[in-house]
Amino acid sequence: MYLIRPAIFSDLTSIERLLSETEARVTTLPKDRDQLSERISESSDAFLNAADNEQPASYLFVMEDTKSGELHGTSGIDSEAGNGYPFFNYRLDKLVHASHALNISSKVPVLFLSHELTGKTLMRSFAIDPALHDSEYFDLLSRARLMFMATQAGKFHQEIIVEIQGIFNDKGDCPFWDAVGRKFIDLDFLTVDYYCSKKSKTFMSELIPQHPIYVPLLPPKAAENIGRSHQAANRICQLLYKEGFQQSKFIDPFDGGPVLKCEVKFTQTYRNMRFKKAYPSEVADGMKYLISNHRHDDFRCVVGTLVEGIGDSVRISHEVAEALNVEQGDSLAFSLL
Amino acid sequence: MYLIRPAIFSDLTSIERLLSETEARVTTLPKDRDQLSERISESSDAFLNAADNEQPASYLFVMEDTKSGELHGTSGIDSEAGNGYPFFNYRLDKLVHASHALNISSKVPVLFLSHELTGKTLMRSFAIDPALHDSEYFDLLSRARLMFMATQAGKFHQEIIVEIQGIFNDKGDCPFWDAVGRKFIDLDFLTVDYYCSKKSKTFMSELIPQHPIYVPLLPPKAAENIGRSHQAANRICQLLYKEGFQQSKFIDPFDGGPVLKCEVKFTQTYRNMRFKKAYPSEVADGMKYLISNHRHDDFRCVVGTLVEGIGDSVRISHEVAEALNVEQGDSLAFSLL
Amino acid sequence: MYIRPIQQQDLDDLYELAKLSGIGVTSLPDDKAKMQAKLESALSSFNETVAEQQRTYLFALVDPAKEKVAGICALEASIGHNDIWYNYHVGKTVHASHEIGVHKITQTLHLSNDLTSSSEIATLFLTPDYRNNQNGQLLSRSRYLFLAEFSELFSEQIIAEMRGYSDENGRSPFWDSLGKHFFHMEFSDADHLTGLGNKVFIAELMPKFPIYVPMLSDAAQQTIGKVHPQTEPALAMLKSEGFEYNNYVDIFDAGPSVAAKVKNIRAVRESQITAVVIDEQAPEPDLNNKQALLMVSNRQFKDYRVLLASQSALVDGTLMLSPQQATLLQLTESDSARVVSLRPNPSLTPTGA
Amino acid sequence: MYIRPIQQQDLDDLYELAKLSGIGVTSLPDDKAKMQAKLESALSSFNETVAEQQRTYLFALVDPAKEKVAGICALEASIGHNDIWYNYHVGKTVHASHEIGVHKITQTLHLSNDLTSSSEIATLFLTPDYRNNQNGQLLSRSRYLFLAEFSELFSEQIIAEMRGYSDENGRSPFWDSLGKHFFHMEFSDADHLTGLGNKVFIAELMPKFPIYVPMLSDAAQQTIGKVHPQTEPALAMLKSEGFEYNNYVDIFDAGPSVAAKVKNIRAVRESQITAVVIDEQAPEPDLNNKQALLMVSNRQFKDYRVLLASQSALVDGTLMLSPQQATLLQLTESDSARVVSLRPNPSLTPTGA
Repeated sequence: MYLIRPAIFSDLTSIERLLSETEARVTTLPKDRDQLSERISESSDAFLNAADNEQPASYLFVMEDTKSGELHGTSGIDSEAGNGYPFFNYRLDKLVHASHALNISSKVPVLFLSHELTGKTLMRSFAIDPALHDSEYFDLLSRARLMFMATQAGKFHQEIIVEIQGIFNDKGDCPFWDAVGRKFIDLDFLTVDYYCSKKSKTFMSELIPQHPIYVPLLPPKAAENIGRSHQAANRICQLLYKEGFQQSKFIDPFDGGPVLKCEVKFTQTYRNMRFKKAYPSEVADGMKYLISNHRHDDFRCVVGTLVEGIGDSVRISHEVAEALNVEQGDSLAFSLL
Repeated sequence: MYLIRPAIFSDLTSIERLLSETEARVTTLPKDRDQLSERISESSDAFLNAADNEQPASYLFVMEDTKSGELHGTSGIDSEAGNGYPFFNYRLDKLVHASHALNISSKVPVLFLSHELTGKTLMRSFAIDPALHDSEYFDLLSRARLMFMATQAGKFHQEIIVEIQGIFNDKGDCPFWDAVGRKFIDLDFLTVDYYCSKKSKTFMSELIPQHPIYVPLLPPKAAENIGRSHQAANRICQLLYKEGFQQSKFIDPFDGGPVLKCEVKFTQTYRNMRFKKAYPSEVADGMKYLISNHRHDDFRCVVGTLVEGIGDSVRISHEVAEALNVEQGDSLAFSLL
Repeated sequence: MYIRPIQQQDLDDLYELAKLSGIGVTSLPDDKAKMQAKLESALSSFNETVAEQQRTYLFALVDPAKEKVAGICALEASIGHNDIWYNYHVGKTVHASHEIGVHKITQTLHLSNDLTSSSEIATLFLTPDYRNNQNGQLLSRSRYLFLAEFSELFSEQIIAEMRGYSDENGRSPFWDSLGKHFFHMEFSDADHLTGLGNKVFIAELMPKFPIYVPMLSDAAQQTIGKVHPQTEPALAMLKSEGFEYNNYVDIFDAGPSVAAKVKNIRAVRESQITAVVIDEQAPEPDLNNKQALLMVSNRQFKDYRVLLASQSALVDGTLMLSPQQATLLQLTESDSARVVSLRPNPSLTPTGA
Repeated sequence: MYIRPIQQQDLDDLYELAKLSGIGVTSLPDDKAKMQAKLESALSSFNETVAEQQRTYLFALVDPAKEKVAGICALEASIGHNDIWYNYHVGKTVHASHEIGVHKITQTLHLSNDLTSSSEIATLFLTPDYRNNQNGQLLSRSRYLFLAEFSELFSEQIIAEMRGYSDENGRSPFWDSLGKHFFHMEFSDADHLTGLGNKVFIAELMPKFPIYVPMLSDAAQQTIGKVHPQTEPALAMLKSEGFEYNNYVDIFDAGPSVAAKVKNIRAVRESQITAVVIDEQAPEPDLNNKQALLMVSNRQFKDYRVLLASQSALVDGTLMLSPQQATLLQLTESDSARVVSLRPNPSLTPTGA
C-alpha cells in the first residue's frame, strides 16, 4: 500500500535517491544534501506548527510503500508562493497599438514581470518513481495535497497555482531562456535550473530583466513557447485540468512554461469530498477513493475502497485504517479517485 | 408603459433635453448635437447590421413612455470597449519589495496603465430621468441591455465591464485627477470630463502618464479614492452587484472610479432567462418580469407580468405584446425583474 | 557667394532645391504649399513676429552673380514645442550577482523627450553644381557666427541629428529589427510620413517601454549610434567644432544625435569682433587654401550676412574688406564685423578630440 | 606638504581621519578591519596586482615635518563592477495635444546604471587642522596630474557625485518624499547602510519604474540636482576644472553627479612636461598668492608625488626646484616633471563657463 505522509528527517537519503532517478525537472527540491535537509526540517516545522497561520509554511510529503518502507515520490505545498519574498512570473498582456491618423490597430503581446502570484498557495516539488508514472498513485501523490488543503480550511490562500515545466531539451537548449534571460545572465538553462534549486528561485528571478518584454522582438521559436508545457508534463496537466485548473496569464520567467490556477473550492477533489467517521472493517468494497485522516501534524492519505452510505461513518479496511493511523470514530476525509 | 427600444434619429432633441436634466456624469454621451447625432447614427447601423460580427458596434437604447411618447432614459452597449482603439484603465497591482539582507518585505500598490479591457463588452451611456431613479424602470433601463446581449449570443464578448463614476464634487475637485492626470494636463476635472465626451476618451487617455504610478507617492486623499465610487452611483452599483458583477483590478484613469465586471452567463438576468412563444391574452397576471422580443434590428423590452407554465408559450398582456411588436407564436425572452 | 536670411522671392529656388534633394532630406518638402509654409515660418522668425522658441532661422547661400539660391541651412531655436520630440536614450542596465559570478552590462533604449527645448542645427542642402570652393563649409559653419552673435535667442545646448545607417537598398537594419514590428510599414514610408510633419502616429504606435538592445538583431545592434556613410563628412565637421555623441539616437534608424554647449563650439568660442576698413587692396580669399580662410559676419539680425575672406585681411583686430565684400556684407567703416577662421586650426585641436 | 600614494604604515592615521570625518563621509569606514580592507585595495592598485578596472587609487596628503597623514583623496578607475551603480537619470516627458492646446514638459526620474564604467573622483577628507595654505586645493586637484599622466588606466569619462541637499537636522526632503516610502527607514540609516558597502538592498527595495517628478513634494522637487550647502565649494572647484552637471542624481538625496571627459579637464589639458633643474635659489611658493602656484608631479606611478611650487620657478619649459622639493618629489635633474597652475587663470576661463 502506498501512503502519503509528511517527510521526516530519516527520509533524506531515500529522497536523494528518488530525485536522481526521476527525469522530471524538480527545481524546487534541491539536490544538495544540506539544503534538502533544511527543506525537510522546514516542512516538519510547518506540519507541527498548526496554530500559526501568520508565517509562510512549506510542506513536503513523501509517498511510502508501507510494505517495503521505500519512498516512491515527493510532493509539496508552499502556503505562500515566494515564502515572504516576491514570487516572480511574467504576465502576458496585450497592448493595443492603434493610430487614428493611419487608421491601423494591432494588439502587441507584452510580458510584464509580475509579483501578482506572491502569497498564493503553490503546489510544487512533485517527483515520482518513473515506474508509477501511469498508475493511480500518480493521482494519489498529487491530489493528496488537495485533500490536505481541503481538510485544513483557512490555512491556505483559496487560489492554488502550479508551475508547469516549459520547453527545453536534455542538452539544455531552452528557446525561451536563450532569447530572454540568457541575454542578461550568460548561463545555459540547465545551470540556471541548478541555481534555481540551489540558490532559490527568487534569487535568480531578481537577476532577470525587469522591463517588459515585447514578444514581437523575440525569435519565433521563443515566442511560440510562451505558455507551452513540456511533453513530460502531459500527465500532470491532464490531471490538473480535470481537477478544474486553467491556464493563467502567467508564465515561468525561465522556461516560459504555463502557470495553472484554480480555487481550492472549485477543484474536483474538494467538490467531491465528504467527511465521515472511520469504521475499520474486514469488508470494505466499493469504488476507489482518496482517503485521508483529518490531522495537520500527521496527515496521511491513501487510495482505498469504500461505499458511501447514509450514516456518519464509513467502512474502511483495517489496512487503510492502520496506514492512516485512525481508529473507529476518528474523522476521515474522502474524495473519489 | 415604459419601453426600451433602439434610439432613432428623431430622438435627438429628446435625448439632449434628458441629458441636461440628469445629474449623473455621462461622459460617454456627448452633449454636442453633431456628435450626439453621429452616435445615434452609429447605433442605428449597429442594430441593422446583424450579420457582421467583425466590426465593433455601438448600441444606444432609449426608454420611452409609450403613452406620452416622451423619453425618460438612455443606455448603451459597446460590443468592443475602445471601438478598435485602446481602452485605457489603470490596473491596480502589488509589487513585493523585500530585502533578504534587511529581512523586510512589503507590498507596494502600483497603478499600471493597461489595455487589457479593450474589446470586452462595455455597458455605458446610462442616464435616467431623476423622477424614475428609485423605480423599477431604473432596473429595466439597465438590465434590458443584459436581455439584449443574452438574446444575441455570440455577438458579444462574454465578459461585460461597467465603469462606475469615482469621487469628485460639483466644483470639479477630484482628488485622484488632481494628483495624477492634472500634473500632466493642467485642466480641471470638469473640463477633462467635457473633453472625454467631446473628443473621445481614448484621445484623452493617450495624454495621461504612461509609466506606472506608485500609490505611496500619491497624497492620501487621492490614494483613498482609488476604486471608490461616487455616492450618486450607489443605485447602479447595488443593481450590478446583485446581478453578479464584481469589482475588478481596474479603475478609471481620470477619476479613479472602479470598473465592475461579470461574465454574461453569470448574470442573474441571464441565469433566470427563459425563451418561450408569445401568447397575447386579456389575462396576464403573475410575477414581474423583464420581457423582450428576440430581434436584433428592433429589440424591445418592457416590464410585464406573466406566469411561467410548462408549455412552450406564455400569456402576456396585449399591451406588452403591442409594445414588443410581437404576435402570437413569436419568440419572447423573459427574466425575473 | 554669401549667406543671408531666406526671403519670399526665394520660393521658386527653394522648390527647385527640394526637387533636387529627393528622399533622404525629409525636411525639404517637395510640395509648394508646404514649402511656402516653411518659408513663412522663417520670415516671421527673422521679423520677430513669433515667440523666440517657435523660431526657425532659414539661411540661403546666394550666388551674387545670378542672385540665385545655391543652398540652404537652418537653425531651430528650440525643438519639441510644435510636435513632441522623440529619441531613444541609450542607457546601461547591469545585472550582477557576486554569488554566482554574474556581472553583465547591457544597453537599453529608453524612449525619451529629453532633448526638448534644445536648439538644433537643422536642414542643410547644397545644389550639386555648387559643391566646391568651400561652399559646403561656409553654408554649414556660417550658422555658428549667428549663434555667437545672438546666443540669447538659443538654448544653452544645441544638437544635430545625424542620418542613421541604411544599406545600398535603403534598408535600415535597426528599423527592420524594431520599428517594423510596431509600425507595420517599411522604413522609407515611416520616414516619409515623419518628413511630412505627421508625428502623431509615432506616439500612437511606438513601444513605450524600454527596449533591451541584446534582443535586437546583431545587425541592428551594430547600427545604434552609427551614421550613414554619406553623413560621415557632416559628422566630422560637427566633431571638429566640438560636438559629441550624447547617447541619444533616432527612434527609426538609430542615427546618433550630437550635442554641444553653444558657448563651447569652436567657431563661437574663437570668433572675435573686429573693426572694418574698406580698401581696394584687400586680399582676395584663396578658396583653395582651406586653412587661410576667414568667415566674416556683419553682426546684423534681419540683414544677417556672411562671406569668406582671407586670413591675411585680419591684422591687429582690424579687418580689411574690398568694396565688393563690404557691399555684400552691407558694412561701412563705422561698423564692426565678427570673424573666425573657417576651419579649426589642426594644431590647436585638443589632443584627444 | 606633499601628496603620495597611501601606504600600509598609514593605517592608524587613516583610522584617526575616519573618526574625525563622522557621518556624512560614508566612504571612510569607522572600523579598523574595513579600513584595512580599503587600504589593501589601494595598495594592490598601486602594485598593479588587481585588474585595471578594479582599482582604487588612494592618495595621502602628508606633512613632511611629522610624516603624518593630514588628508586623503581617491580616484576610482571604473565604477559599478563590484556593486551595481545606481543613479536617477533626470529625463523629460512631454504631454502634448494641439487639439486641446496642451503642451507640458515634465521631469521624470529613470533608475539607471548608465554611469557604470566611468572613472570617479571619489573620497576626499582633510583634517580640520590643515584646512589652510591651499592644502584642500592641492589635495583635490593633485589627482588631475595623475589622470593626465596615466589616462590609459582610466575611462574617457570621469564623474564626481556631490552630496545632496539636507536641512540643518539632516533631513533630506527628497528622501522623505520618495525613498522613505520604499525603504521604510530614515535617510541617515539608508546612507549608513550604503556607506558600509551594503548595496544589495537598494536593488531589492528601490522602485524600478520611472518616477514622475511632479508627484513628489515641492520641497523634494526643488532639491533635485542641488548640492548640500557645505558641498558648494567642492562643486565650484570641479566646475572650474570643466566638470558639468550631467543630468544624473543620487537615488537617495538627489545630489547631482558632475562629469567631464578626462582629456577636457582644465588641469589635464593645460598640464605640461618640463625639464628639472635643482637649485638652492629656487623660489619658495607663496601660499597666500593663490594664482601664483604650480602643482608639480614627478610623473611616477608607484612613487607618485605632487607638491606646490611657485609659478616663477617655471621658465621656458624648465622647472627650478629646491633640493628639499626635489627630495620630496624623488626627482633628479635627469628626470622630467609635469606641472600645471594650481587654479585656472580667471582671465582664461571661457567666457560662458
